[in-house]
This record gives sequence, structure tokens and C-alpha cells, in this order.
Amino acid sequence: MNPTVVSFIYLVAGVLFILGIKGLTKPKTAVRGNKLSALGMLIAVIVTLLDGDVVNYNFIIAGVLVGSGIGAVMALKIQMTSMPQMVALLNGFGGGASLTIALAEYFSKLGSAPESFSEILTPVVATSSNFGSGPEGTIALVSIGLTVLIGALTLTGSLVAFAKLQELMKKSYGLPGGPIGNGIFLVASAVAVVCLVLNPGNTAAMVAIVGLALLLGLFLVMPIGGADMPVVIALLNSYSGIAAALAGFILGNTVLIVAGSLVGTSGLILTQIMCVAMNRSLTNVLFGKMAAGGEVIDADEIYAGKVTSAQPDEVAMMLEMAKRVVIVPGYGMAMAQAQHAVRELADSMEAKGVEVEYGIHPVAGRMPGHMNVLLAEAEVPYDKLVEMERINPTFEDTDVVIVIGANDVTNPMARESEGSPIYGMPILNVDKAKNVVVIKRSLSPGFAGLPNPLFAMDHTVMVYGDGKKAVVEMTTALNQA
Amino acid sequence: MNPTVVSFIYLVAGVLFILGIKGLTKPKTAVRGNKLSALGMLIAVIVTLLDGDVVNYNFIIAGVLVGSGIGAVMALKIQMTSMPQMVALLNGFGGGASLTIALAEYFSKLGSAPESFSEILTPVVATSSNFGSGPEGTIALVSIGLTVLIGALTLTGSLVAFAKLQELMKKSYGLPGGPIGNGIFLVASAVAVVCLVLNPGNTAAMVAIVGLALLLGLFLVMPIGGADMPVVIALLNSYSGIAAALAGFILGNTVLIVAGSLVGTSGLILTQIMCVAMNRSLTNVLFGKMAAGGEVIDADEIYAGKVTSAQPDEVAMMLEMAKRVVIVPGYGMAMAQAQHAVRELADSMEAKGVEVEYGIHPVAGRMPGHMNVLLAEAEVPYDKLVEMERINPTFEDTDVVIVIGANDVTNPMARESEGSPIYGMPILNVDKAKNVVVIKRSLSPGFAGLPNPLFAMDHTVMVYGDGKKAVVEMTTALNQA
Amino acid sequence: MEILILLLALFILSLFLGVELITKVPPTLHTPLMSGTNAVSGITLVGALLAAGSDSSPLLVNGLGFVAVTLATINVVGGYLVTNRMLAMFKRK
Amino acid sequence: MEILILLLALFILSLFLGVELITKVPPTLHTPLMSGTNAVSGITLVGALLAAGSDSSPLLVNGLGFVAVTLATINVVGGYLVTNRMLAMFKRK
Ligand SMILES: NC(=O)c1ccc[n+]([C@@H]2O[C@H](COP(=O)([O-])OP(=O)(O)OC[C@H]3O[C@@H](n4cnc5c(N)ncnc54)[C@H](OP(=O)(O)O)[C@@H]3O)[C@@H](O)[C@H]2O)c1
Ligand SMILES: NC(=O)c1ccc[n+]([C@@H]2O[C@H](COP(=O)([O-])OP(=O)(O)OC[C@H]3O[C@@H](n4cnc5c(N)ncnc54)[C@H](OP(=O)(O)O)[C@@H]3O)[C@@H](O)[C@H]2O)c1
Repeated sequence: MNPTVVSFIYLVAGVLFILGIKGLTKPKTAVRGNKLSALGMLIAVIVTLLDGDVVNYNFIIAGVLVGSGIGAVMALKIQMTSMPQMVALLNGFGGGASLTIALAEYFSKLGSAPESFSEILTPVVATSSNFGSGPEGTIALVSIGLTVLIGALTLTGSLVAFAKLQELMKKSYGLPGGPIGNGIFLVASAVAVVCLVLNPGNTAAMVAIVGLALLLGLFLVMPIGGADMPVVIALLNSYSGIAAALAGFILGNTVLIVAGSLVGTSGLILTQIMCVAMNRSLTNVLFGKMAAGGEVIDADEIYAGKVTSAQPDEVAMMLEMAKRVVIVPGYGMAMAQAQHAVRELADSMEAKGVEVEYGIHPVAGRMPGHMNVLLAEAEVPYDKLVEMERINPTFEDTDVVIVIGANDVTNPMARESEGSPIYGMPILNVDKAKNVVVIKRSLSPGFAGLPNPLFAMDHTVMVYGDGKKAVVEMTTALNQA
Repeated sequence: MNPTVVSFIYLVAGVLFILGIKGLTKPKTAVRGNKLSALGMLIAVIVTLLDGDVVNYNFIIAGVLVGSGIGAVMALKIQMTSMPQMVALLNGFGGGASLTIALAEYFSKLGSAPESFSEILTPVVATSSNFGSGPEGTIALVSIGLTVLIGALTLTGSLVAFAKLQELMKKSYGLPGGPIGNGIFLVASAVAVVCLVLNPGNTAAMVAIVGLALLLGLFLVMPIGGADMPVVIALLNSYSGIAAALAGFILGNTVLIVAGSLVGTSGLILTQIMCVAMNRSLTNVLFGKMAAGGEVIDADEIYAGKVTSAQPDEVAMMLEMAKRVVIVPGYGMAMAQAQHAVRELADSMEAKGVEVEYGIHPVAGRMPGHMNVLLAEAEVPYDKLVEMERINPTFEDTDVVIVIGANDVTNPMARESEGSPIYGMPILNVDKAKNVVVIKRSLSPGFAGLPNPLFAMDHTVMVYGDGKKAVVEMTTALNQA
Repeated sequence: MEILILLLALFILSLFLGVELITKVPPTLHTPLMSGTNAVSGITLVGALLAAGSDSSPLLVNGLGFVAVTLATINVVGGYLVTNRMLAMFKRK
Repeated sequence: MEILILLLALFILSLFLGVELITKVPPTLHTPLMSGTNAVSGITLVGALLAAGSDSSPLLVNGLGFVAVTLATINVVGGYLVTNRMLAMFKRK
């Protein structure tokens, strides 16, 4: 095909990606946006296949078939409650793809590919001119090295994130020396990149980059707590976007630049939104544990003798009398898969003339917008999901707040106790409501590991038990009343 | 200078323009944004001067000195009430600049410039290769022709707009045949462009383009009513932006493309905002008179015996009793230069514990945001200026609305009488307030030429007189009460 | 070098555009945004196709290309499908 | 031609960016926006400088260039100054 036509079609694909993201700015246009974006991808793929450089279709057909199969099964089988894991896994595959592409590019430009493992470590005679003339060759080598590094790190990092979210890995491991150990690893891989650029035929340096980066991904993410995984994933996603944009520079390809920049900014902005919503800096999320807190807070002292508990049918009586109820979901609702039960409870209340809204904290659950997706699955209309800033002033006029599986995002210590590690994090002020019902299995803390004075307040009752079971019992009691 | 460095600096200038417009999205950052934008301009100019192509500084220095002098005097002397005229005039100068640049480009590439007028009309031997090799020469010629056309049209069109806004030209003149006559002119100038492209040495064709486009600008704008001038100006401004972007294509200059596109979209979006706010299509603004209206509305019938008038001191008594007052300014406030007087009246009311807000219609006055600028000059804080959508629901709880020099934007016919030419235009629902005070000199209509049933309502009183005088008298009476 | 500046200009403008667009995405759609941009980042598939389909090159390159195509396709197909599944659930009352 | 596509890409992205930015400008600032973009459109001054300062060309060209520089400078200087004057007046309570 005429190269101008090819470039033009790539540009069209880039515009489709822009329109896709633009569609995502409104729920109404979002489905169409996603389809436009997918269309852009299809066009870019087709044009690449027709572009003449591709002659051997066997591997491609095999890869596309296998990949589509796996991707489709994953996408259609996954439960909505497991969305964070799914995104982590997809992100890992993306990293793996970048890694293998850069490796393939390296060995193909090198000319002589090794046949056995011992051969891999034998240096080959090559100069940067294999990769492009003059400075372009060096730039290409640097970009290959960096892409391998980012790709490998994203691969293992995302897999660890997946394992943590899926609760396959519960404990935290880190390199001895913590950030310093990681720093040494990072410096070592950077040195390997420099070696590769200086002596492009030094295949052992390439192997070293791959190995170091894979390990670095493991060690960087393993010490980070499970609930902080979304931040890690957004950040890794942003890196992969920037890497794609850099590749676009090398290839002079507009669609890579446009798509890569969009992904890069998206990841960074989501990271920042999460950090602001938690009132923590990015460094703190990545390297710090949560601030240790001035004094150790004694949970027993806070709770002792002050916690009231109730049965679901008692709560149902409260709900029947209420004019306005706000439901505040958290990670526990996802764990209990209680979203449908919650919707049914809300339906019953509304049938009795109660006004029901949902108060959604920006970092409730395990990824931004997690609760919105779950409740959308349960067919709760999205205009009932009210953001923190807008729901907070209404709590004073609310008769009952039902907190289901949320903890940290309702903890009044964030507002009041200056020494607390979560001090300054904006929260849902559920304690301002006339009555608070908290549904969880025990008094055990949430992700931040802190006791929650909300549970000990006079106007709070605890309903102990699995979230779904408790809610179903409330609905039954309410319908019989 | 190294061409890469030059291109890079142009890119920096483009980024500064973007940051400038970004600053304008918030009143707080707007001043800084404007300065960044001006800095971008300065950088672009300096880099051009240093770029080596410029060798003869005499004309430049003369032009910059004269231009800066005139520009600065205009900018510093102009009264805020005359802002629409100022923008029209500046826009005209912009058009004149595009026109002369394109002409200079044409004659310089042509090689042999004429010395006398008769020589101008004598064709020169030239081919498109004078303007660039192969298709690029043709593209350059087309762009020169179009720039001349748009520039000349913008020049005279803006000058007419200026004359209308300044009330130097009150009547409307058009070509016989109206739109058809204009169409013939447009086709003729397009033909002249084609002649020029086919035979680049045909200087007579260039003269024809200039002459036809200058006339076309006159005839296009002269029939359009004075209050519709802002739409015309925004549209012409948008054209000049697009023309600059096209020039950027030819020169491969990033800053021209970025700046031109920003200006182009800005003009188009403002045009669209105005049309929506008036519920009229762009074609209707440009070519139609206002819709003739089903039946002729008899002003006497509406007003006869139903209009109550009052003196300023009677109004002052009403204001003293009020809890909440909304001030609705219009074109008449600008005419009367009453903005400072209005602020003082509001101050007096606030000193007596009255809550005061301003209701701003998007097309009140003679350009978008006109009222906001005037009231800002009178040091009214901008958070007291409330947009139509937000002020409308509050009129029911408002004791007194003071309408000063506004007419069409308060006309209830737009809401209620289906046959009316302004039916469907969103208005300020001042008639929903408990009392309405209208300050204007007579019962004569506003721009749309329609009687206003608001003036005849039971809860409306008219205060006849010049806006400033009436308001000052009210303030005096209020302060003495 | 002229081309490099143009690519840089494109990159910078895309970043600005990205910031403007992404900050407009409401919190309700943040999860689909994450999975959706994840799918977009699968645009590396373009590079994977070139690697897997190149002609004369050694088997290792084609093999790596095959792995790359598979992984990138999972990313793309999985990402768009799951995003579509989520978005289809968002309904107004 | 490659360059033309890149310029086209830049143009399209600028248009998208323009739409996103301009629609965010609040009505309060619409008048300064008009005068401010008017000043930006004075970027044609760059072209005027090249015309007025070119070397060997005939006097007519330099004369036209002089007129162009004058008009464009009025546009730029007048536009930025008047915008600045207006914006400086906007104050919060
Ligand atoms: N969403 C994000 O994007 C994001 C990003 C970064 C960090 N985070 C962090 O994640 C946390 C989210 O706060 P959150 O309030 O949603 O959750 P949380 O503070 O982690 O608390 C979840 C609560 O759910 C309860 N629970 C677990 N399984 C349950 C079940 N089957 N039935 C009923 N209850 C159950 C647990 O109590 P029991 O064990 O007593 O039942 C636990 O206290 C915050 O600390 C936030 O900073 C979120
Ligand atoms: N702003 C924009 O961007 C824009 C754009 C396009 C079109 N328009 C059009 O412009 C019109 C604007 O509406 P508007 O309500 O602001 O103005 P208007 O309908 O034109 O009415 C202005 C009123 O002010 C009065 N007036 C004039 N001089 C006065 C003075 N010295 N003291 C007191 N009153 C005085 C006039 O009545 P007397 O003669 O009786 O005093 C006149 O009725 C609309 O029709 C709109 O569609 C505006």
C-alpha cells in the first residue's frame, strides 16, 4: 500500500481512539465510545497486515486465534466483583507483549539469533548501525532497552498485583533493605541497558536486563498492601502507555503516539485521583507502609462496652419508619457479592415510600469506580449513585445510613484525630446521620488496620454476619412487616 | 539559527498559547493565562526575527512602532462599554494583515512586481513552479488566493460591524437580490481564484479577487442587524483562525497550526453558543431577517391602559422592604454607562441587609459576556453574577427584580406565544418574581423589535428615564430612607 | 529532525488532550476507563504483528512474535469485551 | 507527504483540544476570550515579518509587508492589552 495512505489510516485510528475516550466522559455515550475505540484498533491491525511488511501469516493467525479465545473467555466469564484482578491480569499481558516485541525487534535487527541457551550468552559482533543510521540507531537501542525493562517489570508486577487481589498471596515480602535494595536492582538494570547500547551484540546484557527487570517487578510490588494495588496497576498502565508513545517516536507512527499518550495520562490522572482521595502521597503508597501513627490506638479501649448490636429484623423496623435512607457500600459488599441483595432491599424500601440513595466514596472497594460497576450490574440506575461531595451535606437529613462492608471510608478518625495515619483523608460523614447500621462480620479493621470509632457511637448498631445474608434477612423482614 | 531549534521554539510558543487558553477557563488564572499567551507571541516574533530570512529591519521597526502605538492607545483609552466595537476593529485589522501578507507573498514569489497601476493589470509570465515544485506550487497558490479572499472579506466586514456597533451606520443596505446577489459575488471571486491558479501571472485576476472580496464583505454584513454583529465577528474571527492554520500547513509551521486551530474553534463555539441562546440558526442570523411572525403584534393593544409607571423614590421604598433583589442588566445599561451606579445601588441595598444578585443572560448586551465585563469594571465580584440556568429557579423567591436596559432577554413571549419570532429563545423568567421594576427611556422595543408583555403586567412598574440617572436617584432615596 | 519536532508536537498535544478528556470522565466510569485504556494500550499489537509476520528472520524472532501477538490479542480482545460488558450495565432510571 | 500527514494530525489534535478547552471557558470570560483569541490570531505577524524583512524583493513587497506588520501589531498589542485590562478587573468577593 501507498505509505501516505497507510499513515493516513493510522491517523484515522488515532482519531477513533480520541472519540472513544471522549465517549467515556458520559455514561450515555460510553458504550458507543468503547466501540469506536475498538474499531480504531481493528483498522490499525488491518492496515498493518496489508502493509506489505507482513508476509508470514502462520504465526499471526495462530497468535490471534489463541489470544482472542483466551481474551474472550476471560472477559465473558469473569465476575464483576473480580474486576480489579481482571484489569491487573490484562495489564500484565500487555507488559508481556511489550517485552516480547522488543526482544523480537532486538534479535531480528541483530541478524543472528541464538539457537541454544549457551549461545544466547555468547556475544555477537554488532554495532548500533544494525538498528539505524547514526544517532537513530542509538535511540532505537535505548528505546528497545527501556521497553524491555518497563515491559518485564509490568509483567511480573501486575502478576503480583493479581495474586494479591485474588488473595493468592496474602503476606508481604520485600527485598532486604527495602527501597535501598530496590534502588540497587534498578541501578543494576540501568547499567545493563547502558552495556547493551555500548555493545549491541552483547546478548548477555539483554538477558540480564530481562532477568533483573522481572525480579524488580516482583520485589517492587510484593511489599505493597492489597488495597493499594489499584494505584500500582494504574501506574504500570500509565508506563505502558508512555512506552507505546515512545515506540511511536521511533517508528514515526501517529497512532502509537496518540494512543500511548492517552493511556499514559489516563493512568497518571487515576493514580493522582486515588492518592488525593486517600490523602497519601504516591511515594507513601509505593514505598512507605501507612504512617505508623503517633500513639498506638487501642481498639479495645474504643470499643469496650460501647458497641451495640442488632438483628436484621430489628433493623427492618427502623427502615420501615425512615423517610430517607443512604446505603454506603465498601469492599465487603464485593467480597460478599451482595450487590443484588442490596438492590432488592432498596426496592423494598422504595415500595414503602422511603427515599433511597447510595453514597459512593472514590476509593471504596479495590479500584476506582468499583462500587459503581457492581451496583450497575445489579441494575441500580447510575443517577442514584451519589459522589462524596454531593452526598455528605445530606447526611444530617438522613434517618438511617446502612454501611455494608465499608470501613476506612467512613472512619471519623480521618476527620478528627490528628495523630491518626489516615488523618486528612476525605470520608463519608455517615456519623452525622440520625441512625447508622453497620453490616460486617466482626469488629476487625479494614485495609488501613485501624479501629473505627463509628462502631462505638450511640446511634450506631452493628449487624454481624456475611453481608449478603444479613441484607437478604432485612429484606424478608421488611417485606413481611 | 539551526532550523530544528527554530521549529522547537515555535512549538514552545504553541504550547504557551494552549496554556493561555487553559488559563482562561477560570477567572483566577485568566490574567496569568493571557500573559503566557502574550509571551508565546513574543517568543514567536523574536525567533522569526533571528531566523536569518529577515535582513531588512527598517520596515519592520517602522511597522512595529506604529502598530504598537496605535494598539496601545486603543487598548488603554477604550471604554469598557465600547468593547464590542473594539473587538470588531481589531478583527478588521487582523483581516487586513492577512490580506496584505498574502499579497506580498504573491508579488515576491512572482518575481516582477508592478511599478504603476496600469502595470498591475498587465499579465506577467509565470507558472505555479514560481510558488513551489509540483503540486506544492498549486497548493501554495490556492492558499494565497483563499487567504486574500478571507482577509479582504474580514477587513470590510469587520469595519461594517464596527460602524454598526458604534451607530455610525444605522440603516441596513444589501445587494439587490439579497442572498442570490451575494452568491453571485462569491462565485465570481471563486472564479477569479481559479483563474489565478491556472495562470499565476495574471495579476488582473488577483486585483479582481481583492476588489470582489472587499465588496462582498460590505454587502454580506450591511444587511445584518446591529445586535447580531457579535455573531458576525465571532464567525469572521474563526475564519481568520482557520486561514492561519492553513498557512501553517503551507509553511510547515507548528505554531500557526496550533494557534490558528484554537482561534478557529473558539470563534465557532462562541457563534454556536450565541445562536443557541437566541434559538436561531446561523443561516437565519446571516441571511434571514428575524422571522416575520404569524400575526403582526400590536404594541398598543398589549400596553394600552395596563402600564404602571413609578418614580425612583417609590421604588426605593420597595427595595427597602425587600429580602432578596435580583438585578437584570441589558444593552441599555451599557448605553447609559450605568454599571458603577448599579454597583452603588447594590451596595446600599446590601448595607440595609438585602440579598442582591445579578442575573446574566448569555446574550444580554452586544457581545457574549458583555455584562460581566462591565460589572467587573464596577468591581462587582464575579461570584455574584449568576447564569441564566442557575438564577431562573430563584425568581419565585425574589421580592424585586430590577431590569435595567434589558428587554428581549426578559420577554415572556419567547416562552409563551408560539407565533412570535423569538419563540423558543431561553429567557430570564423575571415575571415570576413578586415585583418587577423596569428602567428604560420609553416603551420602545429592543433589538428584536417586539413589544414586551412584561411591561404591562400587574406586578411590573416602569421607571422612565436614562438608566444611570434613574439608578442614582434610587440610591439617593434609599440612603435617605 | 523536522519530523522529530512534529512528532514531539503531536506527543505534547496528545498529552494536553488526554488531560482534558480524562479529567472529564466521571467517577462512575473509572473502572471501565481503566479496562478501556488497558485495551487501547494493546495498540502494541501493531508492533507484534510486524515481528511475527516478518519474512526471513530466524525462528526465535517469529516465536517471540507469536507470543507477543497472543499476549497483545488477549489484552485487546479481553479489554474491549469486558469494558463493553461493564458499560452495557450502566443505565439511567 | 509524510510531513503533510503529520501536520494534518497536528491540526486535527489542535481542533479537538480547542473544543475541549473553549467549552470550559465560563460565560463570564467570553468577552476576554473573544479579544484574547483575536490577539492570538495576530500570529500572522510572523508571516508579516518575513514579508517586510525580505531582502532583494521589490519595494511593493516591502511596502505591503510594512502595512501587514503595522496592522498585525495593532491586532496583537491592542488585543493583549485590552484583554489584560479586562481580566484584571475580575475579582472574587
Ligand atoms: N478503591 C480504590 O481505588 C482504592 C485504591 C487504593 C486504596 N484503597 C483502600 O481500600 C480501602 C477501601 O475502603 P472500604 O471501606 O471500601 O473497605 P475496607 O476499609 O477495606 O473495609 C472492608 C470491610 O468489609 C468487611 N467485609 C469483608 N468481607 C465481608 C463480607 N463477606 N460481608 C460483610 N463484610 C465484609 C470487613 O470487615 P469484617 O472482616 O469484619 O467483615 C472490612 O472491615 C481504603 O482503605 C482505601 O484507601 C482503595
Ligand atoms: N450579547 C450578544 O452576544 C448578542 C449576540 C447576538 C444578538 N444579541 C441580541 O441583542 C439583544 C440583547 O438583549 P437586551 O435585552 O440586552 O437588549 P435589547 O433587547 O436590545 O434592549 C435594550 C433596551 O435598553 C433600553 N435602553 C437603551 N438605552 C438606554 C439608556 N440610556 N438608559 C436606559 N435604557 C436604555 C432600550 O429601551 P429604550 O429605548 O426605551 O430606553 C432597549 O429596549 C437580544 O435581542 C439578543 O438576541 C445579543
